[in-house]
Amino acid sequence: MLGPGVTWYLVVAAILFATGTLGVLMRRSPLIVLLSLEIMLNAGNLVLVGFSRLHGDLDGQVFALAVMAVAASEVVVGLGLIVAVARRRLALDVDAMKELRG
Amino acid sequence: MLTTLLILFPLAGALLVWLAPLPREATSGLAFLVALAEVGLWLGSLYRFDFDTQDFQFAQTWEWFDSIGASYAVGFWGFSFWLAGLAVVVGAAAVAYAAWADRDRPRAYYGLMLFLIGSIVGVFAAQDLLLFYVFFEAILIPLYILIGVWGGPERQRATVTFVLYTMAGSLLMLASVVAYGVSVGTFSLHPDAGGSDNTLIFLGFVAAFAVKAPLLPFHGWLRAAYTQAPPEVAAVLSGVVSKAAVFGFIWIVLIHFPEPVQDFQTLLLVLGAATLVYGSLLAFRQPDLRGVIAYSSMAQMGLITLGIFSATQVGVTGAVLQSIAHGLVSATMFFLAGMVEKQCGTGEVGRLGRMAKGRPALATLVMTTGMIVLAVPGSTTFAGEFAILAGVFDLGWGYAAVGAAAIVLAALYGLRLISAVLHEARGADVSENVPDLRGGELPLVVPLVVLLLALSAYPAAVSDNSFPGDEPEPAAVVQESSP
Amino acid sequence: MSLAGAWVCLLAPLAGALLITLAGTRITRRQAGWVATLSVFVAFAGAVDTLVRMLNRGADEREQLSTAYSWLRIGGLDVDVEILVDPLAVTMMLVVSGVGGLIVWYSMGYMAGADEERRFFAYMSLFVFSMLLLVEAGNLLILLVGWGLVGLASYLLIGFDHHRAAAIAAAKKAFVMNAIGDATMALALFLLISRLGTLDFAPVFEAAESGALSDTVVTLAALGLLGGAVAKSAQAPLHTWLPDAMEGPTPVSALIHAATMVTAGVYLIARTAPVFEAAPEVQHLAAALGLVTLLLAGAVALVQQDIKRVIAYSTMSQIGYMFVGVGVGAYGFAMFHLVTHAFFKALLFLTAGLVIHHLAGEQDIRQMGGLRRFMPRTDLAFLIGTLALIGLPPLAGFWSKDAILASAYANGGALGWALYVGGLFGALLTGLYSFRLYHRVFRGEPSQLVLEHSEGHGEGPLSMLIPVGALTLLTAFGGVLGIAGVWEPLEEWIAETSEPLVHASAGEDYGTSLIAVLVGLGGMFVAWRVVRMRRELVSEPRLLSTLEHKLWFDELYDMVVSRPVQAFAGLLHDRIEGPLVHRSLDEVARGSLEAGGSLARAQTGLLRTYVLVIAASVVVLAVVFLVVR
Amino acid sequence: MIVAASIATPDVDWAALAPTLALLAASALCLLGAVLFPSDSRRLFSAVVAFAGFVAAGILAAGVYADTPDGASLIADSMTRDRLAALAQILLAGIGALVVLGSHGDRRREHVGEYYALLTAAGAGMVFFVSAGNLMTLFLGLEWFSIALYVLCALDTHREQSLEAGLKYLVIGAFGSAILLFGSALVYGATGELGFDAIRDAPGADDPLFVTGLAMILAGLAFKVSAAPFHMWTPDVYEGAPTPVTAFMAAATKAAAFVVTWRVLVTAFPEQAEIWTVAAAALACASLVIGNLAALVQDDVKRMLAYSSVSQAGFLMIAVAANNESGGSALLYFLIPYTAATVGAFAVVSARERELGRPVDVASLAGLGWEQPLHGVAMWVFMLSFAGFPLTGGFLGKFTVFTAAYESGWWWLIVVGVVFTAVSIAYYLGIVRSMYMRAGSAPEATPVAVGGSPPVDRALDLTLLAAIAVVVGSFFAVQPLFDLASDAISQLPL
Repeated sequence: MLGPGVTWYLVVAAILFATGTLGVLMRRSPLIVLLSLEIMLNAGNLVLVGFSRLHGDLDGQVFALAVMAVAASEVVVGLGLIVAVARRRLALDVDAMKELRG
Repeated sequence: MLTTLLILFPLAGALLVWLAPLPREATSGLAFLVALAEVGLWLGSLYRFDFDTQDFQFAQTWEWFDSIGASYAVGFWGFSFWLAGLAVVVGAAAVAYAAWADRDRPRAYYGLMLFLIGSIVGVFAAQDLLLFYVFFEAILIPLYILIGVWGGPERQRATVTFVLYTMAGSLLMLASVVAYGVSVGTFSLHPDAGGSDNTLIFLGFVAAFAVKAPLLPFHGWLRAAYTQAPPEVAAVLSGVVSKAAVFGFIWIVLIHFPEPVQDFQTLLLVLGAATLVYGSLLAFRQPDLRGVIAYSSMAQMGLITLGIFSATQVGVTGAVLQSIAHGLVSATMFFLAGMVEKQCGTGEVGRLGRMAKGRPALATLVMTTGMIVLAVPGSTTFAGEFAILAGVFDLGWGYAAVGAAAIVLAALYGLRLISAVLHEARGADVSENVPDLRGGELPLVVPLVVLLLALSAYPAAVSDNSFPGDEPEPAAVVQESSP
Repeated sequence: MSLAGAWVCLLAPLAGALLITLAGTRITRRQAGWVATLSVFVAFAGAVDTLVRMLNRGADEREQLSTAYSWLRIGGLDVDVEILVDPLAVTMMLVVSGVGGLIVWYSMGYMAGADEERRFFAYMSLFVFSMLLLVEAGNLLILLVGWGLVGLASYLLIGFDHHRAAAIAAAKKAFVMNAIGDATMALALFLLISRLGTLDFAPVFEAAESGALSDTVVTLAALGLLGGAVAKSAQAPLHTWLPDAMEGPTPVSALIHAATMVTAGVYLIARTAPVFEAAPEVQHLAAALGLVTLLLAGAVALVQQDIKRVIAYSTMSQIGYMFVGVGVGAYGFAMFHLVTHAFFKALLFLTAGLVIHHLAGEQDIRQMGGLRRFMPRTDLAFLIGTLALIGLPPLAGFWSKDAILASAYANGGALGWALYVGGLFGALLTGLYSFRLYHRVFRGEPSQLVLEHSEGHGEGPLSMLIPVGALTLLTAFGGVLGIAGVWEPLEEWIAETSEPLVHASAGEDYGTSLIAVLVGLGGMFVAWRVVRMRRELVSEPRLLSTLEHKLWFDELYDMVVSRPVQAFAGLLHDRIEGPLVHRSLDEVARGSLEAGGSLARAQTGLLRTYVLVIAASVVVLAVVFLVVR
Repeated sequence: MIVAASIATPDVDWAALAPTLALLAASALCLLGAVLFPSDSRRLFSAVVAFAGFVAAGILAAGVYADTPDGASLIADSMTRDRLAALAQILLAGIGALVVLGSHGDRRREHVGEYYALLTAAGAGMVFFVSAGNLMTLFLGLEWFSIALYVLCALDTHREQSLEAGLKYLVIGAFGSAILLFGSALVYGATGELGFDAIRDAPGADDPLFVTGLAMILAGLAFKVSAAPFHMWTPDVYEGAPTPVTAFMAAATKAAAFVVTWRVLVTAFPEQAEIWTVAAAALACASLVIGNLAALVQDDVKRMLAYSSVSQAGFLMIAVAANNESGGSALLYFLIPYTAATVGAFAVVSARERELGRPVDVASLAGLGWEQPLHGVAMWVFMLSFAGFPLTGGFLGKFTVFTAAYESGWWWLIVVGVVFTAVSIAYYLGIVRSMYMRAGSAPEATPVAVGGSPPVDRALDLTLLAAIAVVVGSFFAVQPLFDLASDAISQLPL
C-alpha cells in the first residue's frame, strides 16, 4: 500500500532542519546546541532515507548510516570539548566565548 | 647573452655582497667594484653595439611561460641601450656616494642597491611585456626598504605613499597586461608583434607610467620620496627609475597602441605641458634644495612626455636625449645637495647661502650643474629641450610656447637654487669651517659633470643613435611596426 | 683655404678659461690675468689672420663656411658645429677680440687685489669665447647657443661680487630678461624647422627671399628674432636690466654692456637681414623701438647720479641709433656705429673705471668734481670719449651717427622723418647728459672726497693706462673707416654680406652732419651753463621723479609679471598641492580604515551571530538560485 | 554449501587508496607511540613517523599521478582516481610534511603523540576527501578531517582561547556540514544519484530541490574554503588555535576544499554553470572586499593572516568563476605558492611566539628582520607572494587567475581584484615595515622586549628555506608546474 507523498517527508525534514537551526541560533547552552546540530543532521537523514525508498536504491540509506556514525563522533568530540571547558571552570555558555573577536 | 649578463651581474653581485661576511669597508668596496665592473660591461657592449641595424641587439630568448605566451626575451634597441647606460652609470655613482656617506648595515644596503641596479637594467632590456612588468615591480622592493630604513625622519610616510601610489598605477597596468596578452595573443614587445586598439587597456598602461614619471596629478608621492630618501637613492629614483616610464611610454604605449595614442594625443600633450608648468612653478616655491630638484625633475618629465607624444621622430628622440641628460643632471644635483646637507646639517634654502666664498670647487660644480639644470643654451639639456619643442611644434605652436615659457621659469627657479646655496648673505647654518669639496667628494661628482659637459659638446652621440633610420617622417620609431 | 685662424680665434679664449679653471690655485692671480689677456690677444691675432686671408680673395668668395662636426642630428634635422666667416663676421671678430683684449688687459690693473680674481678672468675668457661663437656661428642654432652663453657669462660677471645682494639681483634680472629673448628666438627657430627642416643660414635666407615662406611665417620668425635682439641689446621694452647690470665690475660694463654683447642685437639683425627684409614691418618696428629707446634712455640719463649708470643709459640710446640704422636697412652704417661706439664707449667706461678706482669705488657724481686737476690724462681721454659720443668732428662718433641719421632721412616717409627728427633730438639729449657728466666729474671745484683720495698717487697702473690710451687713439681716428661720401671702406665691406636698402647722398649726409653737430653743441652749451649755475638739468619735481624711476618700467613689470607669477605659484602650492594632491591619499586611507574597522566590529566574537550570518547567506543563496534558475 | 559461496565485492584499487592508508598507518603508529614510548623520546618518534607518513603519501600520490593517463572512478563510483586528486594529494602531503617539520621545535608539554596522530589523521581525511567520487564520500571525507581539526584546535587545553576556538569551530563546522548534508540529500532526492557523473547525466536538473541542493552544497564548501560571507569563523579559529595547527588549516583545508569545489561544480553541475559561476563571482567579490578591508585594521598577526586568507579565497573563487581549463590550472597553480607561503608565514609567527611567550602582534615583530635575517627575508618573500609581487609564485598565481577570468569575460572581476590587491599591499608591507623599520630618527628598528634569546631551531629554518624555495621556484619554474596542473584539470569533463 502507498504511504504519504514524498512531499510530507520533505516538509517534516524541513521542519526538523529549521528547528535545529533555530536551536543553534537561540540556545546558549553548548549541550543544547550540539543537540540541535544532531537534529539538523537527522533532517538530512530523513530526506536521504525517504528518497532512497522513492528511488528504490540503497545509496541513500547507506549514506544515512554513515551520517549517524559521523554524528556520533561529532558529539563525542563536542562533549569532550565541553568537559574540557567545564574542567577549567568556564561558563557553559556560548555567548561567554567572545574573547576572540574583531 | 650580453644583455642577460648586464642584468644578472649586479643581481649576482647583490647576492654576493649580502651573503659574504665582510667588514664594512670591504663590503662597500666590493659593491663599488661590482657596480664599476657593470659600467665596464656596458661600455664593452657599447663598443660592440651596432646602431644602424633595424632590430634588437644582443637579443636573447628563453622559454619561460609558454602556456600564456610569455618568455624571457631581452635585448636592446638604441635608445633603451642608452637608458641602460644611464642606469649603470648613475647606479655606480650612487654606490660610491653611499660608500662616502658610510651607510650602516652595509651588507643589506649594498645588496639592495645592486639589486636595484640590476632590475632597472632589466626594465630597459625587457622585450616581453610580462617580463617588463616583473622588473618594473621588482624595482619597488629594494626602493621600499632603502627609503624606509635609511631615509630621513619621515621615511615611513614616504615609503608608504610611494609604494601605494606606484602599486595603484602598476596594478592597473597588470590588469592591462592580462587583457593585452589574452587579446593580442602574445606578450612580445617587438614592434612587429602587433598591438591593440583597446582604450581601456591603453589607459591602464598610461596610468602606471603617469604615476612613475610622475605626471600631474599623480605626483602625490614625489616630494616625500625625493626629500626623505637618502640622497643617492633619490638620485637613482629621479634620475633612472622615472625613466622606466619613458621606456614604457615609448616602447609599449607609443608602439603598440597607435590608434589610442592618436585619440588621446591632445590629452597626453596637455598633461605633459601642465606637468611642465606646474612642476616649474612648484619648484619655485620649495623651501629646501631637494624639494626644488624634485619638482624640477617633475617638470622635466612633463617636458619629456611632451616630446614622446609629439610622436615625431625629432620629438621622441629629443625625449630620449633629455632623459639621459636629466638623469645625469638630477643625479648630480641630488649628490651635491646631499653633500651640502651633510656638511651644513640642513637643506633649507633659507639657512644656506654664500657658500661660494672660499669654496671654489663646490661653487664651480654647483654653478655648472645648475646651469645645465636650467638648460642654458649649449648644454645637453638645452639640446634635448630644443629637439622636444621643435618636435612638438608641429602639433601646435601652443605647446612650444608653453615650453618656451617654461625655459624662463626654469631660469627663475634654477637661479634661485644656485644663489640660495652659493650667493647672497651667509646662511645661519653655513659656518666658516664648512669645508669645500675635497678629494673625498670630487671623484663622486666630477665624472658625472664631465659626462654632462661631454654630452653637451656632442649630444648627437645619443640623438643620432637612438632610433635607426633617417626618415624625418613622424614617429619613424613606430612606423615599420604599427600593425 | 682653411679657417684655422677663425677657429683659433674662437677656441683660444675657451682654452684660456678652461686652463684658469682647472689650474685653480696652482697659478697666481696675476698669471691668471695674463692667461686670459694672452688668450684674447691670440684670438685677435686669429681674427687678423682671417681678415688678411679674406682680403686676398675676391669679393665673391669671401664668405666661407667650416664645419667641425654634427652637434645635434635627428633624422632629417641636422645641426652642425660650424662657423661662417664673412666680412660682417670678421668685423665683429676684430672688435670683440681687439677691444676685448684691451679691456681684459685693463682689468688686470683694475681687479688687482680683488679676491677670486682668477674666477673673474676665467669668466672674462668664457665671455669672449661665447661672444666669438655668437659672431662666428654658422647656423641659427649655434648662434642661439652663443647667444645664451654670452647671457650666462654676463650673469656670472654681473654677479661677480656675489656677496652683494644687489649684484646678485641684477645678475638674475639680466639672465631672466635675456632668457625671455632666448625663448622668443627659440620659437622662431622652431617655426623655421617645422617649415624648412633646417637652420642653416643659406637655405633660410634663400626661402625668405624667394618668398617660399608665407608672410605670416616670415613675420613671426622675424618677430622672434627681434625679441632676442631687443632683450640682448637692452632696447625698450626689455631694457630694464642694463642699468642694474652696472653692479658688475667696471671692465665688465665696458666689455659686455657697452662694447660687445649689448650690440649683438644689431649684429643679429644685420646677419639675418634677408628675413627682416622679407618682413618690412618688423624691421621698421626695430627702428621704431630703437628710436623710443634712444629718446627714453637719453631722457633718463639726464637725471642719473651714478657715473656708470649715466654711461649705461647713453649706451642704450646709442644702440637705439644702431637699431634705427639696421631698421632702415643701413647695415653698413649701423655696424660702423657699432664699431666706433665700441671704441668710445669702452673708452668712457675705462676712464670712468679709472675715476672710480681713484676714488676707491665711489660712483656718485655728486661726490665728484675737479678731477681734471689730479687726472689730466684721464680727463683728456674722457673728454675725447664724450665728444665722440656727442658726435663732434673729427671724432669717430661723428661719422657713424650722422651716417645713420642721413640714412633715416634718405629712407624718407613718415617713419624716416620721425626717425630723423627723433634722432636729432636724441643728439641734443646726448649733448646734455654727457657734458653734464663730464662737467660734474672733471670740472668745477674739487670735492672733499676727491681731495682725500688724490694725495700723491697717480692715475693708475700702466696696465690700465695703455689700453685707455689705445682706445683714445681708436676713438680719435676710428672715423677714417667711413668718411661719408668720400671713402667708406667699412660700409662697402659690410655691404658684401648685407646689401644696404638705403644710401644717403653726400648732400643729405653733410646737411645732417651740420644740423647734428649744431644740436650737439647746443646741448653741450646748455649743460655747461646749467652745471656752472650749480643747478640740475631737470628740476620740475614730477618729471624728475618719473625720470629717476626710469619711467616706472621696473614697477610696471613687477606688478604685471613677477607678482602675478609668484601669486599663482603660491596659489597652486597652497590650494592644489597641499590639500588635493597630498591629502587625497590620506583620505582614501582613512576611508578604507574606517570600513575595515566597521567590518571588524561586525565580527562580534559571538558564535550565534556567525551562525546567523551563515544561515542567512545560505537562504539568500538558495532563493537567488531558485529565482535565477 | 553456503559457506563456500563468496560475496561479490567491488574491486579495490589499493594504489589509489595508498596515500590515505599510509597516513592512517602513520596516525595509528603515533597513537601507539604515545602509549609505548617514554615522553622524552616520544616527541622525536612521533614526529619522525608523521613526517615519514606525509612523505610516503606524497610519493605514493606521485606514483598515482604518473600512471594515471586518464581518470577512472573506483569502488562503486564512490571514489575517483585521477591526476587532479593525485596532484592535490601531493600538495597536501607536502603541506603536512612542512608543518611537521616546522612544529617540531614547538616545546609542547602534553599531547605530543595525539598532536601528530591527529595531524596525520586530518591529512588522511583530506587526501581521501580530494578523491571523493560521490556526495557521500565527499561528506565523509569532509567530516573526517574536520573532526580531527576540531580537536587539534582545542589541543592547548591550558589556553582558554584554544578551547574557545575549538568549540566555535566545532559548532559552526557542524552547522556547515549539516547544510552540506541537507543539500546533498536534496540533490539525491531530485536525481536519485549520489555519484558526480551520474548526477550530471541524471534528468530533473532544473527541479527546485536540485537547485536548492546545489546552493546548499556550494554554501557548505564555501564555508570550508572560508570565502565571505561564510568566513566568520576563520579569524577567531585561526587566532585561537595553536599556530602550527592554524598553518595546517589555512593551507591544507583551503587547498583540499577548493580542489573538491572545483571537482564537484565542474563534474556534477556543469548544466547549472551560468548560475554558480555568478555565485562564485559574488563570493569572490565579498571575500576580496571583506578580507582585505578587515585585515587592514588587525593588530594580531595571526588574525591578519586569517583575514588575508579570506581575501586569497576571493582570488581562488575568481578562478572558479572563470570555469574554464585555464581557470582550473590557475587554481591549482595558485595553491602551490600560496600554501607554501602560508605554512612559512605561520612558522615565522610561531617562532616569534615562542620567543616572546605571548601572541604576536605587528608591533612585536619589530627588529625581527635584523635579529634573525632568515626569518626576516622569509617573511619578506611570503608577504610579497601574498601581495602578488613578481619574483614570487604569488604573482603568477594572480596573473594566471586573471588571465582565466579575462578569457571568460570577467574583466570587472579583474578590476576588483587589482584594486583590493592595492589595498592588501598596505598591510602585507606593514608587516615587513615593522620587521625592519622604525619611525623617528633611529636608523632602523630594534627588537622590543624579548623573552630570552631566540632558540636555535634548525628544523624551522629548514621549513622556511623549503617554503622560500617553493614560493620563488614556482615563479621561475612556472611552466612545468602549470603543465602538471593543466594535465590534472584536463582529465575532468570541461
